[in-house]
This record gives sequence, structure tokens and C-alpha cells, in this order.
Amino acid sequence: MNFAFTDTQLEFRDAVRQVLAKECTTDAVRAAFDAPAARTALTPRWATLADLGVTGLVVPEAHGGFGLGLVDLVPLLEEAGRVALPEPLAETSALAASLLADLDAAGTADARIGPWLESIAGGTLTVAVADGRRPGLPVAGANSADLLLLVADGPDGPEIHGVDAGSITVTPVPSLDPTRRLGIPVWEPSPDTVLVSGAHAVAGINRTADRAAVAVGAELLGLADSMITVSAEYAKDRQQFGKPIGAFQAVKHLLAGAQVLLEFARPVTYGAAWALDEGSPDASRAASVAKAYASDAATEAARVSLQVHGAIGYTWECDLHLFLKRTWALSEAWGSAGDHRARILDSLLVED
Amino acid sequence: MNFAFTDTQLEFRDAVRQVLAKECTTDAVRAAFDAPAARTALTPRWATLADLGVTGLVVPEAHGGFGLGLVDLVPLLEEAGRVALPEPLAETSALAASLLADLDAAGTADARIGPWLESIAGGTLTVAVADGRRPGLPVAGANSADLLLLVADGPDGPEIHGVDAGSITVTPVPSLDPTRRLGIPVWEPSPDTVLVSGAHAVAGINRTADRAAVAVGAELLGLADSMITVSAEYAKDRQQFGKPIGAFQAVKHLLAGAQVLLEFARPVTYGAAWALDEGSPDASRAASVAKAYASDAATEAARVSLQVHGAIGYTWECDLHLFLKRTWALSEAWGSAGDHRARILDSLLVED
Amino acid sequence: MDRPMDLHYTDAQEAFREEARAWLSAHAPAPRSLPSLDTADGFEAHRAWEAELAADRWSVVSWPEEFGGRGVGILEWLVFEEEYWRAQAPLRVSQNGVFLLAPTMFEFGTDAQKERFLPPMASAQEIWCQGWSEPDAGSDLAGIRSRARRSDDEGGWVLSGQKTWASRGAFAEWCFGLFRTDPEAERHRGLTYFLIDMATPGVTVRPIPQIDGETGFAELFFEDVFVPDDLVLGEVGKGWNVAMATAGSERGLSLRSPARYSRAADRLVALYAERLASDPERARRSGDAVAQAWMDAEAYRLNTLWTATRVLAGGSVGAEASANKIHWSQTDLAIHRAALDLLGPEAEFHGDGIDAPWLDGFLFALAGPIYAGTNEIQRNVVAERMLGLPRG
Amino acid sequence: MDRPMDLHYTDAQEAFREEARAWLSAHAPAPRSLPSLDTADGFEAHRAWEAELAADRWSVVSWPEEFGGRGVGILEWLVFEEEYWRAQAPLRVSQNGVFLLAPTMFEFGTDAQKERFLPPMASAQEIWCQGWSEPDAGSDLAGIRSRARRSDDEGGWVLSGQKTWASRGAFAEWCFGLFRTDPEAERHRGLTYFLIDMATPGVTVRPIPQIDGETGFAELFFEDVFVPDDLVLGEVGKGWNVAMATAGSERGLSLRSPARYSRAADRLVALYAERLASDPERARRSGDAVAQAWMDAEAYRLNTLWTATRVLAGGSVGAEASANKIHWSQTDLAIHRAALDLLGPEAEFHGDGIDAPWLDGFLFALAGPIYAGTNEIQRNVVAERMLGLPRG
Repeated sequence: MNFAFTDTQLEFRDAVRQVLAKECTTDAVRAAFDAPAARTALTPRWATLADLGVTGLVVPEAHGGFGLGLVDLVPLLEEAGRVALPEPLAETSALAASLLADLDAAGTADARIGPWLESIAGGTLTVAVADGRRPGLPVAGANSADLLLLVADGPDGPEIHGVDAGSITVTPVPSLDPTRRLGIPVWEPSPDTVLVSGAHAVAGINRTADRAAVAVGAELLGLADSMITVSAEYAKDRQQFGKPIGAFQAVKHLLAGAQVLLEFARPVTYGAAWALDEGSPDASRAASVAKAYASDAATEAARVSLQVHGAIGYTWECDLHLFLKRTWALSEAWGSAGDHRARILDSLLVED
Repeated sequence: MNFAFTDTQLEFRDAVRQVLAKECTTDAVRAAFDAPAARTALTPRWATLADLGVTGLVVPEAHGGFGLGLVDLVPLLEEAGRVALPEPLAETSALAASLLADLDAAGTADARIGPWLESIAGGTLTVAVADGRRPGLPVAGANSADLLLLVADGPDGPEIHGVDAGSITVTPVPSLDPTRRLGIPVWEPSPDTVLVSGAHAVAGINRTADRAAVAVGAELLGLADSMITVSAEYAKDRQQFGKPIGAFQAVKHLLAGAQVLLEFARPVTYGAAWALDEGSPDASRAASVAKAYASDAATEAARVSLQVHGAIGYTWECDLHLFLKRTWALSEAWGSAGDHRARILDSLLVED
Repeated sequence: MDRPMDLHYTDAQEAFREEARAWLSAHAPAPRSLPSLDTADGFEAHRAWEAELAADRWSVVSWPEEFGGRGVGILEWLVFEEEYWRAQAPLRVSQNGVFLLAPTMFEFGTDAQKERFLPPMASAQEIWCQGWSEPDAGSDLAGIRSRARRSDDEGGWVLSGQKTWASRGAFAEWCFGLFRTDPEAERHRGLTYFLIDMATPGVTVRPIPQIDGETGFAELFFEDVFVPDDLVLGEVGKGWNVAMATAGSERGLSLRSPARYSRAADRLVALYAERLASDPERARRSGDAVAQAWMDAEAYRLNTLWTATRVLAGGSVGAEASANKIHWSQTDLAIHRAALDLLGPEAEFHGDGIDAPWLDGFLFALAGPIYAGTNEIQRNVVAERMLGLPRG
Repeated sequence: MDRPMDLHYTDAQEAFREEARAWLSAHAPAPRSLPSLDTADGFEAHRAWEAELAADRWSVVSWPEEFGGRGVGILEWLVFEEEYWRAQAPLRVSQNGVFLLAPTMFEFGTDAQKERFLPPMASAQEIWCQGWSEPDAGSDLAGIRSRARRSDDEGGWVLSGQKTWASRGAFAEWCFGLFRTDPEAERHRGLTYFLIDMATPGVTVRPIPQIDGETGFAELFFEDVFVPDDLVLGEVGKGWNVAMATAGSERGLSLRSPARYSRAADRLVALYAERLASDPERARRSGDAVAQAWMDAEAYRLNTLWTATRVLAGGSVGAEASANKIHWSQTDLAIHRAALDLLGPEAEFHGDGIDAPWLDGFLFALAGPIYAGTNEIQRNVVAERMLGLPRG
């Protein structure tokens, strides 16, 4: 039993935090808000993340990455959430890279997989990944990614396809948070695009959903932390009735309640990442616990932060809304807290 | 539109409040707690209520009552809740008397109905009423009532029976609140005991359940008001950190939240009583809204009151627990808040 | 009063309802067909709609006929609101004036003021915004610092300072606001209630875009703005008392009519029924929340009728207004949260051709626990005035 | 530390688990077979059970062997607790001493004190109660008024005053408590931590029946009670610092082991499965709450392992202890509320031959947000120490 990140992991996280504090300011996030139709996410910031090794963290070493796992990536996803990073780090580097690495490890003969992995590690390829359990929905990032990993029904059940975004049309779907770059891919599955089918495809879809729960959960932790921190700072500064509003018990208890939720959401999320890397039998349930906790912690942090900010927080000028909107979108993405609680209950009954 | 009690109703309520403040002190409630197996509820206090006309309020004038409705009784049931009256006012005077009065009005030939109604008005008969929608459960008051109104399956569907408690065995079932006097009647339905069958019985069972939701809801309003009032008083007196704990925002907001729920539970309950008296098409749903609101308001008042009292409230010596226990028992009786919300939703969908 | 309880509307009230329903059915624009009232075009479109309402005396039914109303009571107003929301008619661009200023003006205004201001308010010729909060006086309104300096020569006051969160402030013709006329006085004392023509030299308006990107409110800057004596509402130095009457009516009965929530709750039930067919598992998980939200709206309706009856019998609305405000703001959020839960992954879809009334409604509802006195302040009021708890 | 994250217990820890499980399976009384520890008979039955635990060195596994423990670490203690709760073994009558006093004594006690007191504490020969709160010092512990007067002649202190809410106080042999040794000092200063033999002349005990009718705690009266110098724990006048170490451990890791809630959550899931068969509609309505309660217990388990790893690496538990206390007290209530909702009309059944563990557990859980520092106080601590918000 050793439930902690390594010093190396923590040092890397701190380095990434420093870089993002500089390169992903709220002004930068606002710029992404204002350019929702941008065709690519290949910003200089993304190149920096690639240079640091972040984008290829789980890419096998043979393809230019570090060959690490979700446990290594989770602290960085938390940092991405903390600054509301507009680029698709979870989709590209946690979901797509892990899925492609699985296919690579399973010896899938597809010649495109290696180069894709290399491009992910090199920071020249971003990927959107469809939630195979929810067919027909717009895909996050589809409106800006280079590669789409999509699901279609084939003769042997579901198939996972790799589709070059440049070769098809993507119909944009506006989101509350424009950086989500939602889109509906208009495409026809073909033997040329199929990557895996049958039982392996089902396993890939399920593993991807579990990883997404944890990866998005980690982003939500960072968002929650940011919102609570900025609100506590505001509460120390803002004076009403002759003292800082943070001295009022009502304000204290709002923020304390959100902080307690966040404190408990953290180990839950880290433990789920470990369970997925480890292939534990209850990894899927652990992933659901992580997403449910993280979604609830972040939506509560959002509610409380807006209340503490008051009318200021309701304005476009205040940065808070950038975090609120990302939180609301991500809390429903890849399953809401309620969806995951239903999954948890099902799995507990099966076990019984 | 005139949504208010009449001056007469309010004056009568005030008179009853005065009497109960004297005759139903917390010492008196404790005495009833300590004598859970008492065979009858015919206390001097019950005789006083009969003298005042409370027990026979809905009994037809021809049988010695006032021939009034649930709207008239609701403010008095609220007073009963306020003092945690141990006698079965809701069961005897709201449920049994109304049901028997309905049968009387429908011209049911049973010769016992008139005398029963007269005895209710006279204060010499208490009644326990089974929830016909939940067969097999212990009946509140069965362990002390003179008459039991029970439900059995007959050849034409459900039947309502009137059973002399003295003629059968009642197996006591201990409750969290001993004054509930729960018991399982051991009896055989016979043609001698049947009061009504078929569609009329079904209607009687449903109307009784609706009246119970409102009557018990009214008791819960009184309980909630008592708990909030006593807790606010305690919060004004109890000093910590050099000031009354009621000056702390955390304590204020706990009590304010409960008070807001109570404020809204009141008109909801009064409106439901009116709808039942009026025979409005949505009376059943209104009764469910009343019980759901009153249950939630009272359980929140209970939670908050215990928290405000702290350890003192957790002792047997403090009167608070008398109210807490009655609240917890009544909040589940005749349908919990969740049960009633499910009924409300069903009825809304039917309407749609 | 010894009339028995009766929750039926009278025949006359039902006839009034029929008349309103018929008129709205003939005149109301199609639901959500006007552009947002937070845009310049939308503002004018809403103004035009209210002029149409006013032409047939439906804009301020409870006002006396001389000012453009029908002289009906509060129950008839509630009936009208039920029909207005049932018809899904547009939001009221004149609501600050009609619901916040007008009750105060009826109580404190001179005859000349009423004659001058009420008719164009009723017809939406003149739209009012509220100059209440300041950057450093939000929850703590008594901390107002904007000042009015006496000018005996000119026969009036010279205003300076800054106001914020003025809804409709970007487009309004008039502003009502509180300024400190006695610089020596502290907190609630020495404030005066002014009516200010926004076209007066020295008034600058800075629109503030909201969380949804629209310009719901504005910041107002006053630099030596002259206001003549006849535009003081109520007594000089008694602005706090005058203002509190308005605050009471804002949080009390008149700003948020129950019909608004009843209508939203009915739409929620319809959404539930639809999703019960298309996504039954998710829908069932939301059943309890849907029922609770519907109940909350129903409780608000009943509580309003209960309070209205009391007010008609000569009673007043005190701290109950605070309980009311907590309840409606929570109800509005509960309705919209339940809807977004039902929508699940579709909840984030927004704008540009996608009709997202639930998301828009959610963003609007978010402001509820904040404006018109935060819910924290309201809970203090409930605790101190209804339960007698000591001030902090 | 650069060992990679690993949530498996080591082979040695698993072997320790097997040993504990085997011993408990052979020795633990049948679940709920002992009378309540709040009765005289039950108290002695629990004492006897703990003596049996101690005889095979299972009562205080994390203590050094010389005092009756096994010298194992916190992770092994957590493993032992998992097995203890899995076996549904009795509640620990010695918990005040073992979990609250002992950590303090290990840190501040003299060798003589440790040798004198720890072994009989481990074997439950001597049971301790806590003399902390006073009638006017509950949440505000610094308001303690009980005094200790110096007696140089006798070489000790003379205690007087009143303590309350002393769990186990009705039957305990010893008491640890805070008394004011410097009457001039205020608030946190001038307090001293005493170990008091309850048999000393001048000590009177008044048992206080609880909400469930049982005698869980007692009021203690001290009238000129002599305590010799060697029964002062830590420095004279520094009792607050000594006491706070105990308070930290109470709210932190050691009092409420995760296994307690994991076990209750598993029982809740079993109840849900049972009701899903017998009353599916009601059960389904509780599904979300059941899953949430189970998750809350699981989060508590993971957070404890997370904190334990940090503590083993030399870290400390600060304000996180307050977050912890809020979480476990809420989790305990959430588990029991969900169970009572599932039971519906059966929830009120109680006692006299009816086995009502859920209702009993609910009544017990109700105290959670109150004792060991109310949750309101804990939220202040989280806000002030984790988020840096200013004191009121």
C-alpha cells in the first residue's frame, strides 16, 4: 500500500503548472472562447505541452512517448482543468493515445496507428473521441480535431474507426462552452477506416469510457480547485458591512462545504486511475465513483463560487464564467453523476 | 377566492391552544411515553377536547357533532402537533369520524354507525384506522383504541370492517415513539363486522388515505413550529464564544431554512383540506403535496433543532426528543414524502 | 372576516380571465419570437409589444384607470399573470418601473409626479432602470456613497457617483436611485430617493455584458448631474424608508408571479413525459426531482393566494417577503436543474439556431439567489424578524 | 519517495489480515449478542471481551509490544479494523482511552505514566472517560471554568467544577480532563491536563440518559478532588496544546475507521437488494441515495489510505481532520437515512424483541454532527485554515 504520487510525478506536475500559468491565462481562454470554429487546436501552447512530453505521456516509447499510464497523466489533467485549458488534452492524450496504444500493444496490423501515436507525442495531431455508449451525440472536439475515433455498427457488432477529419464534413453544434467545439461528423464507415471490431472493439469502447470518466474527473478537480481558490481570494478582499465577506459564517460554510467535497473527490479519482492502469476487477466501478464525485464536487464549487462572487460573478468581464461553463459541460460529459451512480448500483447488485 | 380561515375558526383554534398548553404539557407527554401499553386513550384531556367539541367536529349534527369539515379540523390538528398530543385525534376525529359520516350520509343501514359517531363526539370512543393501501402493517393506535376500522379482501374486492377492540387480540409492536401504540390486530373478517364493500369501500379507503395525508400533515406543521420555536428560544439563551449562539449566521441560517419550508407547507396543507372538503378533482394530488411538504418541513425542522441544541438535545431530559420521535414516525406514516412525490408525478402524467 | 375558505375564483374573476385570454390569444406574439430584450432591437420590439398591451389597458391591470390600468385587485392581477404566462407572452421590459418604482410612487409620489410619470411608464414610452447598488454597496446597501449636493440657486441637487447592476440600464430613459444628501449621516440615514432623466448632462452609461454574453445590465456614472427638487420622491433624507417599500414589493408579491413558475413546472413535466419515452432510465432517476420542482411551484402559487387574501383583508407583508424570495429563487433553480438533468449530455447545447430555453432559463435562474438581496441576507432577515434571533 | 502508487496491501499485510480474521472468527461473539455497553451488565460484558482481545494482543495492535500491542503501523491497524468490522465484533468500550488519551500519553506522558496506565488501558481493566465539555463550554472549549487550586503541602492540585457529556462516565475508572490552573489566564491559556481516579473522594457521577433511553454519558462533579503532581499530563498551564493533540486524533484518523462505514454501506446495499425484490418501486426511488451513501463510505476509505500514506511518509494531519469529521458524520447519516427510507413505514419499529439496527444506528449517527466539535465549528476550521478566510 503506497497511495501517493511519486516525487517525479509531483515535480512534473509542478513544472506543467508553471508553464500553464504563463501560457494559459484567462485571456488566452477567452481568445479560444471567441474562436469556436477554429479548425485546429494546434496552438503554440499545445506545442509546448508536446515538448514537455505531456501530449505523449502514455504513447509507447517506441512511438516517441514515455509509455506511462493514467496515474501519471491525471495530475496533469488536473492542471489543465485548473487553467481551463481549451485544447483537447483528455481526448487526445488520455483517451485516443491510450486506445491506440492498446491496439498497438495487441499487435493490430494497421499501419496508421504508429504514425498517429508519433504525431500525438509530437504535438501535431489532436483527436476527438466519440462516446461509443451514446451513439448519435455530437462529439466534443470534432470541430477542431485532426483525427476522429468513431464508433459504428458492423457485422460483428460495434467497430472503432479512425477517420481523417479533413476528409469528411463536421457539422458544428454550439455549446454553452465554445471551447468544447462540439460537432456531428458526417461520414460513412468503410473497411478503410475500421481499426478494430467485435469483442476487442467493445472492450476498447468500455475502457475508453472508463478512462474518460477519470480523465474528465481529473479536469473537474482542477476546475473546482480554481473556482474555490479564486472565490476565497475574492471573499478576503470584498468588503461589505465593514468587513471582508469571507468573515461571515455563511460565506465560510459555503466554501468549506465545497472544499470538503473536493478533498474527498481527489483520492477517489487518483485511486480510480490506478485501478484502470492496474486492470483491477473493480476498475470500472472505481471510474464511475471518480466521475460522480468529481462532477458533484465541481458543480457544487461552481454554485458556491457564483454565490460568493455575487453579481460580479454573473458578468462576462469576470473570469469566473469561463470555469463555470466548462464545469457544467464536463459534469455531464461521459456520464453525469446520476448516470454513474446508477452504474455503481448495478455493479454492486451484480457483486452481491 | 378567499384563502383564509374564518375568525370563528381562528378563535376556536386559539381556545384549543390555550387548553392544550395547560393539559398537554411535556410532562404529560412523557407520562404517555412511559405507559405505552395503556388500553385506552380516554384521558381527562380527551374528555376536555370532547367537551370543547373537538372530537366531534366533523360528526354530523344529528349524531351530536358540529357537521364541519377537514378545513375546520386542520388548525386543531396543528395544535395537537404543537404539543405532541398523545391521543389519536387524527385517527378518531379526522379519519374515522369522516369515514363513518360518509357512510351515514350514504344511508348505510348499519345500526352501529350512529352510536359510534355519537360516542366519538362524546369523547367516549377512540378509533384506530388501518391504511388500506398497505395491508399487513401494524396499525397506529390499535393498541389503545376502542374501535378498529380495518380492511379485508372480500368477494367483491376490498371491504371496510368495524371491529370492537375488546373482542379481539392486538399484538403490540414497539415504536420509536411509544405513544404511537402500534399493534397488529388478530381478527377474522365476518359479515357481522363488514361496514361497506365494493366500489364504495375502495372510495372510502382512498378518501381516508387522502384525509390522513392532510391530517397527519397538519400535525407535522404543529410539530415543526414547536421545534423551531423552542430551538430559536434556546439559541437566544445559550451563550458560547461570548454571545448567544443565535447570533451566529450558521445557526440563523439553519433555522431560517426550516422556517421557510414551514411557511410554504402551511398554505399547501390548508389548500388540500379545502380541496378534499370541496371534492375537487385534484384533491388527491393536493393531499399528496401537503403530506410531502409537511413531512419534509418537519424532518428538516427536527434535524436543525437537534443541531442547534447540540448535546443537550440528545438527552432524554430535554423535551426535544418527544417531538423528534413523533416527527420521524409521522413523516413516514400514511406515505413518506418520496411516496407522495411518486403519486404526484403519476397523476401529472395521467393529466398530461 | 367570516366568509368560509374558498379557493375558487369568482365568476367575475373568471370572466376577467376569459377576456384576458381572448385578447392575448389575438395579440400576443408567437412564443420566443421577439429578439432578446437585452439587445437594442429586442428592447424596441418589447417596447412596441408593451405599447400594444397598454393600448388595450392590459399593461398595468391593477393600476387605477386614470393612469392606464383597469383598477382591478391583486387576485385579478394574478389571474392576468396566469394567462400571460400561459400565452408564453414576452418578458416585460418595463418591469423595473411597473413593479419596483410604481408601488413606491403610488405611496410617496406627489400628484404631479404620478401624472407625469405613470402613464408613459404604463405605455412603455419611458422605461426605468434602478440605481441602487454601487460597486462597494451590494448586499450592504446602506453603504451607499454616491452623493447629492444641494444647489439652492438652481432649486435642486447635483448628483455624483457610480451605480451598478442597473437592469435595462443600457437602454432606459429614466433611473430611480438613492443618493446621500447628508454627507455627515451614516448608514441608512441621510439618503434621498431621486428620479433621474438619463439624458441629463453628466450621465454616462457603460453596458455590462452578462454571463450569457448579453447586455442585461449597466454601470451608471454620475458627474455633476442636476436633478430639480420636483424629482425627489418622498422626503429628503428619508430615502431609505422610501426605498425599503420598493424592496419589500420586489421580494414580496409583485415581481415574481407564481404563473411564471407554474408554467415552467408544467413544461418540465412535459419534458419528463417526453424523456420517459425516449430515455426511460435517465428520466426515472429524475422523477423525484421533477415532482419536487412541480410541488415547489404549486406551493408558491398557494402561498401567494394565501398572502394575497391576507393583504386584501388589510394585512401586510413583512419578513415573509424574504421567505418568498428564498423560495422562488430556489424553485426556479430546481425546475431548471431538473430539466438539465433530464437533458443530460444535451444540456450544454446552446444558441446559433439551437433552441435552448432550458439552458437560457438556467443561466437566468442562477442570478435569483443573488439579486434583490442575496439569499444569505434574506435568511438573516427571516431569522431575525420571524424568529427573533439576535443580530450578529 | 519514488515508489510508484500501489493500492495493494503487501503480502505481509495480507498475512496479518489472515491472522486477524482467523482469530476473530474463532473468538468474536455472535453479532449483536452482547448487551448494550451503556448498561452495567453490557459494560462488563464488553470489558470482558476486550480482555480477551488483549490477551492475544489484538486490542491495541499499533501500540509497542511492551504496552500490549504488536508494534504494527497504521496500515495494519486499518487492516485489523476491516476484519474487526467484517466480523461484526462488539463496539469498543475502551475507545476513549485507546483512541483519545493514548496518542496524547505517547506524546506527552512520562515513562512512569505510560507504564502505569497503558497496560491496564489495553486490557480494559481500567476504562477512561473524557472530562472535556462543561455546561457552559461546549463548542467553546476555551470557556472552561473548572478550576484546579495548587496545594504545595500535599504536592498536587485540588480540583473543583463540573464536566459533562463524558461518554462511559457512568462506569469508567479514570477520567482525563482539562482544568484551569491559572485563574487569571483567559481562554486557551492557564489550563492543565489531569488524569483523575474516579474513586477519589469528591468525585460524583450523574448518569445522563440519552435520546434512546440508554445511559451513554454522564455529568461529573468535582468537589475538592485531590490529584497528585504525577497525574498531570504534560506541562502545567499547557493543557490546551496537550488537549488539541487529542482533539486532532479524535477527528483525524484513529477514532472512526473506514471499515465501520464500509461495512454499514455493504449492509445498506444488501437491504436495497432485498427491498428491490419485495418493494421494487420504493426501492428504486432510493437507488440514487443508496449509491451515494456507498460512494461516500468508499471515498472515506480511499481518503484514509491517502492520508495514512502521507502520515507514514512523515506528513501530518492538520485541518484535513476537520474535513474528515464532516465527511464521516455526514456519511453515517446518509447511510442510515437511506436505510430508513427503504424501510418506509417499518422504520419506526423499535426494541422489545424487534431487531432495529438501522433505527439504532440512525439515533447514534444523529450525534455525529454534534460531538467531537460540531460540524459548524469544523467548517469554520476548514474555511480559516485550509482556505485562509478571516476569523469572524
